[in-house]
Amino acid sequence: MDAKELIARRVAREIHPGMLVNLGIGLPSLVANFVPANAGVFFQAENGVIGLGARPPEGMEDPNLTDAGGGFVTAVPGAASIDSAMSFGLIRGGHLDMTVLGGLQVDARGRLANWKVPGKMVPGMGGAMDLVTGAKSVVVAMQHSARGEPKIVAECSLPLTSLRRVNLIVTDLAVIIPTEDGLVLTETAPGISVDEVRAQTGAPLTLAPDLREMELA
Amino acid sequence: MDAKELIARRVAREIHPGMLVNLGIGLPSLVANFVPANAGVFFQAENGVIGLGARPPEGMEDPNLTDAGGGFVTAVPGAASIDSAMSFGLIRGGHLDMTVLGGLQVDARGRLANWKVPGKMVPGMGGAMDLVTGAKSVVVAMQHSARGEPKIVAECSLPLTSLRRVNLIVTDLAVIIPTEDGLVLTETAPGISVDEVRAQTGAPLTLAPDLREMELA
Amino acid sequence: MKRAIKPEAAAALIPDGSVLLIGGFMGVGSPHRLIDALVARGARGMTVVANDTAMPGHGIGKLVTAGVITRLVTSHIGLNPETQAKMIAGEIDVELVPQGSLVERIRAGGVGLGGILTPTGLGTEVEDDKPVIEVDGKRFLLEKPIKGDFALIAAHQADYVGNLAYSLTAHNFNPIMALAGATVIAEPDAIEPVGVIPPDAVKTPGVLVDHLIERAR
Amino acid sequence: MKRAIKPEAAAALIPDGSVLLIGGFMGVGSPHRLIDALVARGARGMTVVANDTAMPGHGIGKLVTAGVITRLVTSHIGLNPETQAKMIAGEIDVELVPQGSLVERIRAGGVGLGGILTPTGLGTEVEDDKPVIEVDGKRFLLEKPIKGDFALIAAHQADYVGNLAYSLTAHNFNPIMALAGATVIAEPDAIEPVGVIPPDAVKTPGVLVDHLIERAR
Repeated sequence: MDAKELIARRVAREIHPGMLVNLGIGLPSLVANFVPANAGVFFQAENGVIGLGARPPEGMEDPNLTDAGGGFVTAVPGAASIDSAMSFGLIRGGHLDMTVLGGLQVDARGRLANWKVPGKMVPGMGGAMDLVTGAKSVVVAMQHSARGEPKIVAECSLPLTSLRRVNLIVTDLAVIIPTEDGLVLTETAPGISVDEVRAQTGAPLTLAPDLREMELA
Repeated sequence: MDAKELIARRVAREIHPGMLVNLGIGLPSLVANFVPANAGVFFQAENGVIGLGARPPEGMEDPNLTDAGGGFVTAVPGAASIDSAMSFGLIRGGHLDMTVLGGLQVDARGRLANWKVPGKMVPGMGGAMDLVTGAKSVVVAMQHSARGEPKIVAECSLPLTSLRRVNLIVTDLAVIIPTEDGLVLTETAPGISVDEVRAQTGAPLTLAPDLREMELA
Repeated sequence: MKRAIKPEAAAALIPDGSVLLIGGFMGVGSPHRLIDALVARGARGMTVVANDTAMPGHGIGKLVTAGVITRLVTSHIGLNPETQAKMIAGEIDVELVPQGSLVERIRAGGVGLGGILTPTGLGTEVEDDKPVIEVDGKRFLLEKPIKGDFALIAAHQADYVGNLAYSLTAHNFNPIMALAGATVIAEPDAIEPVGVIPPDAVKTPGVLVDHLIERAR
Repeated sequence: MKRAIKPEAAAALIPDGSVLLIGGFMGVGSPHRLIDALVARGARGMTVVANDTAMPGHGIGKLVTAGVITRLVTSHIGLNPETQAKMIAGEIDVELVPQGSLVERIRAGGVGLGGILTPTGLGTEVEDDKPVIEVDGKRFLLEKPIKGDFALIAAHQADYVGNLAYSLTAHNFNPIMALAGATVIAEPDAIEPVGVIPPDAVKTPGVLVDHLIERAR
């Protein structure tokens, strides 16, 4: 199993029946593959559909039905079309149960940076700032480190996405819960030791009393 | 012709093809009767329809299609349903060409009072404050005086509906245009003299150079 | 998925002293069976936020008559003399809000905005002691967001996901109130199987709705 | 009633240096033939307000490539490296706005509100020097309204009144932008006879629309 699939499978376990969930472009979008179609979960794409379904069979694509990355999707029974004001009304208004987003950095206070690398790469925040500000639960799904550099750091050097403390960090090495008192390591990936996690983490980690191995969907 | 019909017929002449017009409850709602159905005018009821049509034949009423007073109406071809946020978005956003409202008082500065008689009658402002603030043109349609007391006064003694100067006052005696320099009498009703108008008006009136008799639709 | 419940069961969920956002405009688009059930259970001490109180014996007027309401936030009570009498007698504390500001304040509450900046009401009694904010040289009243413990709304069609569609002038405040109730109870004219309402016809996504009232027998 | 015009005729109405609100999300729901016509006429110096710039060779990406845009207000340019390159080279002045704030600022412009009070962006670079307003102990950024000289939008269905209906994720910014353009030009997939689109299916009332683009042959 590659790192991305592992992360997606672990995040999928956070998703429960009846939830409204927004999945970011890229890695987070893989999570849907590991949530059973009959689980009663509604996926929102911020571009305007609640009840996002799988990619359609070839020849059955609709140019007016895509995910936030522009890829073709389907609509599940009971889906609803919404415009961008309603879409972000739901997000900002606290009606979204969970958002799963990629990250460039998360710091010891659980603050996310994911929209800009000054002078290098400026994709823009898109919906990320609203999502992190408004969703009931914010899950960051990302590789633990990038080119050997930790992405979990004492203080973000990149511009923040929000002051809000995210609820959960899921990486290819670990599951970490940011708390008022710092980052708590709750799970390690199969075959990964606490020392290996610590070696690739740029912020102090407290060990959870029930620290355990990651279970996957 | 009674006073109300006269007022309604005169106001109808202000309404031109392609306009979006809101008519208040009561006297103003009569105006629609004197605008030809094929004039290309759309009437808005602030409770949620653009393209308000005449009262339906008996037995063809729809409980979900009423005017702002709760009376049954029809929808013309090309009508649109809107919710209250869109309805007042159009009003406040300057998308409404004209509103025709009743009045309790209008003063020398052209300011309207029409929602409260302290201690006596407090109907509430309903949509009036938004309509007077946002409509491109505000027409006040009212009897010239009430129980012998002028309704056009030097300064409103009743609570104001808006600081905005209304565009036109149409009464059973006269047509008056409020300007920066005060009220200008532009038309008198058939058989009414300038002196009679002045006698029933509590604010100074300037005579328009082209002062003429009211023409009716 | 939401199982439909009886009006009495819904009324039993609503404790005395709650803040209720109730849809409807002069009784059109109000949840009539739910209102009857509230009266039947002898509800007391409610704060009601609604466009109007219809007329005695109809819609929200029934709650006025039955003494259910102690506080009322509304735009218009002109067609219900009973509400005016109870206000003057001090039995109901009434806050009058311009209709456009009322719906926009509810929307702000529902979509997570801190309030609205509106020109409506400037220089009138509505301004009162409210903050005035200047933006680019123009003055606006800051009006606060409104949320409810419950939104009690009517709809034309529902499905068991909770998706709602509305009809003509029965939209009014309903789609906006659906955003702003902590618990949302919808009384539809009809409930359809999931997948029957086209996604483009849904105006309130089911994720906002907590309970459906079963159809009248 | 609006006679449909050719894309070239519409493009000729839009002077260089205009502020254009352009609908679409990654090219889905963008007015593609109107965009082609703007490129063909060699438009220059435009300020474009849009969710994103799609990708090179697609939708608004074509305006980037052709050098039509000098200023851009947008939420996301991550999938168009050309936009990023032109921004870094100083050829396009880019203002990045969180997606929810962007659509809500456009709505505020369209519905006559003085701005929005949002928690999104607080404590980030987006806060910059913007006013922070405290309401009941919570802090909000004051973000200003946005209006355009033109709104260039796409729709699924239109009628000759100008009523518009949208499809699935092609709603996005279109219904909101229709409120905020001084002149609104809509490019529908289909134009129906007046009276064919049900009032409840209309999401943009025709009174907002100035010009329709004729169907593709």
